[in-house]
Amino acid sequence: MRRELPIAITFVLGVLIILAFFFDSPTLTNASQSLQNWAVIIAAFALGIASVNLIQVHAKKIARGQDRLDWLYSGALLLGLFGMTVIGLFKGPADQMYQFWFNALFTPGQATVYAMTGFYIASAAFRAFRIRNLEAGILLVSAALVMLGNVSVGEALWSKFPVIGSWLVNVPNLAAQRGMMIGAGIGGIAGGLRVLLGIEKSYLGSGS
Amino acid sequence: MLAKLQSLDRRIIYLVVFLSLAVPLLRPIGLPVSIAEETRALHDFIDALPPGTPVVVSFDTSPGGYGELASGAIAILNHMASKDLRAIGMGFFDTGPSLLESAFAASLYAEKEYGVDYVNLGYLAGGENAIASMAKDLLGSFPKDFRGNDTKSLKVMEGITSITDVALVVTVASGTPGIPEWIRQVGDPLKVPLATVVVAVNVPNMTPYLQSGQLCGLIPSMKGAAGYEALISMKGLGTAGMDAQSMSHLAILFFVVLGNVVHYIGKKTGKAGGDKE
Amino acid sequence: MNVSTSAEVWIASLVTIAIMSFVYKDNPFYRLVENLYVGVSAGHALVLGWGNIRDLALVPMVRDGKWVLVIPVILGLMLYTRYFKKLAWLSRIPLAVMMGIGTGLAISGTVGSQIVNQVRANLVKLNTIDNIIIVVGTFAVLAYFFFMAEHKGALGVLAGGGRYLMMVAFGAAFGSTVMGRMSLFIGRLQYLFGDWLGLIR
Amino acid sequence: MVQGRVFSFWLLVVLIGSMLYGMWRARKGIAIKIRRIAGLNAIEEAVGRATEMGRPVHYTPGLGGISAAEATQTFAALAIMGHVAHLSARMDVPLIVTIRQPEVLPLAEESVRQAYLEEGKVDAYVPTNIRFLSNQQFAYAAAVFGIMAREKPAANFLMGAFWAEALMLAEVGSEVGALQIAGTAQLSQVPFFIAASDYCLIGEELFAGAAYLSGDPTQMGSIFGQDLGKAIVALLMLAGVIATNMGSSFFSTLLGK
Repeated sequence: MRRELPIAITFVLGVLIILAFFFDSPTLTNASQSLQNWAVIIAAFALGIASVNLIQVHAKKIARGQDRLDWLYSGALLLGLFGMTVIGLFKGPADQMYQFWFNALFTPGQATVYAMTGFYIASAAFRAFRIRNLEAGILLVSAALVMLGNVSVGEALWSKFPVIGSWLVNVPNLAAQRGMMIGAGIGGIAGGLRVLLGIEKSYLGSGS
Repeated sequence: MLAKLQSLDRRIIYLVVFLSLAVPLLRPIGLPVSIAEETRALHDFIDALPPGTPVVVSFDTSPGGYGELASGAIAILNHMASKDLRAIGMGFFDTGPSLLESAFAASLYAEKEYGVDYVNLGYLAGGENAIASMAKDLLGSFPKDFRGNDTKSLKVMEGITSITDVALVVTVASGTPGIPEWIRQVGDPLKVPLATVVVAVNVPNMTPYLQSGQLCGLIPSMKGAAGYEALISMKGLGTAGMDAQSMSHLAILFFVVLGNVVHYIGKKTGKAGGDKE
Repeated sequence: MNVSTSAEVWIASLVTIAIMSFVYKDNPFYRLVENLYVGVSAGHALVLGWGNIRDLALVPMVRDGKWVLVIPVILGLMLYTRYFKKLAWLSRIPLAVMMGIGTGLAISGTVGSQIVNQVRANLVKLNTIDNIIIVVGTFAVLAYFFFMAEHKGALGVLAGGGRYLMMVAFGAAFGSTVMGRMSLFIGRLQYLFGDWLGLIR
Repeated sequence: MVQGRVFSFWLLVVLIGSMLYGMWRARKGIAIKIRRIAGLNAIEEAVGRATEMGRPVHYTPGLGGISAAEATQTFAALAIMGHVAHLSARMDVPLIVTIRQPEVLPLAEESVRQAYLEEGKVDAYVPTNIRFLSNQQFAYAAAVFGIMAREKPAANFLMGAFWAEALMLAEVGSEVGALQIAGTAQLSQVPFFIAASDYCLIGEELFAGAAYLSGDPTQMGSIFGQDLGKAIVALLMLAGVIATNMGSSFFSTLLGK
């Protein structure tokens, strides 16, 4: 029951959604529309789970209080979480104060973490990207041509770089991407089928 | 010399990349910008729309990806505002609507009237399901806008009850849900023209959709933004960044070549430290 | 030089620099700022999630009497039974609902957009080299991902070609990624040099 | 039926049919053979090399969890890890496993311990070699940097779901001279793995490899069914291309139905 019921629900709803997509039936369409509306509401509830997990982990860290720095880090995290929540719930997310903290902390924080990967690609370029065989050679030459085609200096060096770069993207790359897309599409359907049939149930978590 | 290069501190590499980006930003060279075909296609599509036409701009991105998309998103908003198109904003990442607020404020829409010329409908949870749900019932999915107004009462929404009432959807996309989800739930089944401002990593994956017509245009990362800025004759962040792109690309290529040369010379002279036999 | 006087810009710039310091060395400032923004992002998700629940479930229930919406609300609350050992299994039911709907949607859309329309776009006259590469190349890559037969003979040639073609595609992705990563960094520098220090327009 | 979705529906029916057939076949016990995958064959060589050099093996099952979309990649990585653990136990070489997702830790511990048990080397199993490092993406990568630099593994396995940290992990492996075998279905990271490692399982190869090594009939059946589906789509495309070049628009119209 604890395993079978969820699997049965997944199967029935999945099949219903698929049939509603392909068949012109008002009953099916209405049912699928309400279900999707429900799923939005459930997904909205799910957004809180990450916060509960974070609060659990960091409250524990503070309670243990092993390291003064740990205390500071976990405290900062909880301050950010509760601070934003309180402002957001009382004033709404479009409020000026809310946007202030969003723009002052969240935007630069995440944007910079991602930006740092520009450095990592440079050091990997020097230390790790080797023409160790024909395939890696093809890959790196294609990469170099696309890079030179992407930027103005490439065009300044040789006017044909952008032409070659966009040909590589629009012809050989297109063929490869289309092949992979069809393969991945079939793989995705197989994966979905395994979910609907209850063969793949990792999303249900462990336990009985 | 060889030994020194082999044990080059990574921080020196970081410094070179930093300089290759910072110097051209502070002292621009002004290299010419080329315009990609698919960017021109999107420009021409928007250019041909009559004033007042509604266009959906969906911010499906987080601050991490938006760093790459801001210039393109603002360029397209500027173009839409100058053509007096109605901008219907929304987002399927929880960070989308807040970024959209900043983008509206940084574009020509800032001089227009909220609720009449543009609107931010906010966020809908659930990824692909949310897009599908919105496609079936646009107003029902967004009863209130991001600022808390009644959506139905807004003038900008006049005549729009369904996603099929808009002339174009532009998704500013950096992940999932993103372009494949929009194509699956809106573009293909409802035949709504779809275009995207997209992060560079995903540009090669988009070519099958472009060639098949499932996407009608695309602004690839900063290069696309610079091209779009040239098309609408409004220089912005994209154009300003392209010299730095040039120099940093050269730096990366230099490091790949140097790394391989050092490696293979080291291998020949048997000095490669900790290397494979 | 025209240094910003906005508190928002100053805090954002300091956050940027604190995070950038990580490439030099992992340090307490980086950790502190990182924790702070992770907390903010989680709080943000809570706020927007609440907005959806209020506008799509609670208001329609109370104002318009759509009490059927109590079902998704209960299902949503059931997600949180995972924190109570005895009731934990109940949280699988809302997951099953979302998974069923999500999987159904993905399967329905995938056939058309990722398979049928792609095959259809390949139905072209083989009168240019480009068209030949595109069509034959698609077959070749499909052949590469064929697992039930050894890649020998004609299949081997085709699959081998497919693998080389993929290397060109991965090279293109590599090149594009460089532009992406640099764009992100340029974006941060434009903020620091422009919005904060006023060194550039 | 909805206009424009008729052909898609019937193709979906055919594809699902072929997948069900594949699973049925596998359950009935009909042997399914799978083609050689270069990266898999190199696993033994890599572990053997570590034995010769007297250096450990490092394995990461990726940064994905066990409940999101990347779960299938994590499970495939864990299956391949079981095989690596068997080899390590047999050849008496320490296996270091680094973990980013807390919920993956017990699964990894169990899988490695089981492998050592089955090889009769339960005394050689070192629990502290299965290490949870950090659940923050870049903090995890930085910690792997430290481990790799200190313990200099001779073989480095990167399997599962990876994001922007992929090239950092491959870089440090390359720097300490490890033989690197990578595998991921995150196609955006494949370029870096190919450029910086010796072998790379691309996309579907990761799942096929895991199915092959674990011998799980359902998974093997699923791969068989997918192959059948690919063959059907390829034949459809072949027929369509031939018809189009003979001047017929039959298939183009059919697919648009």
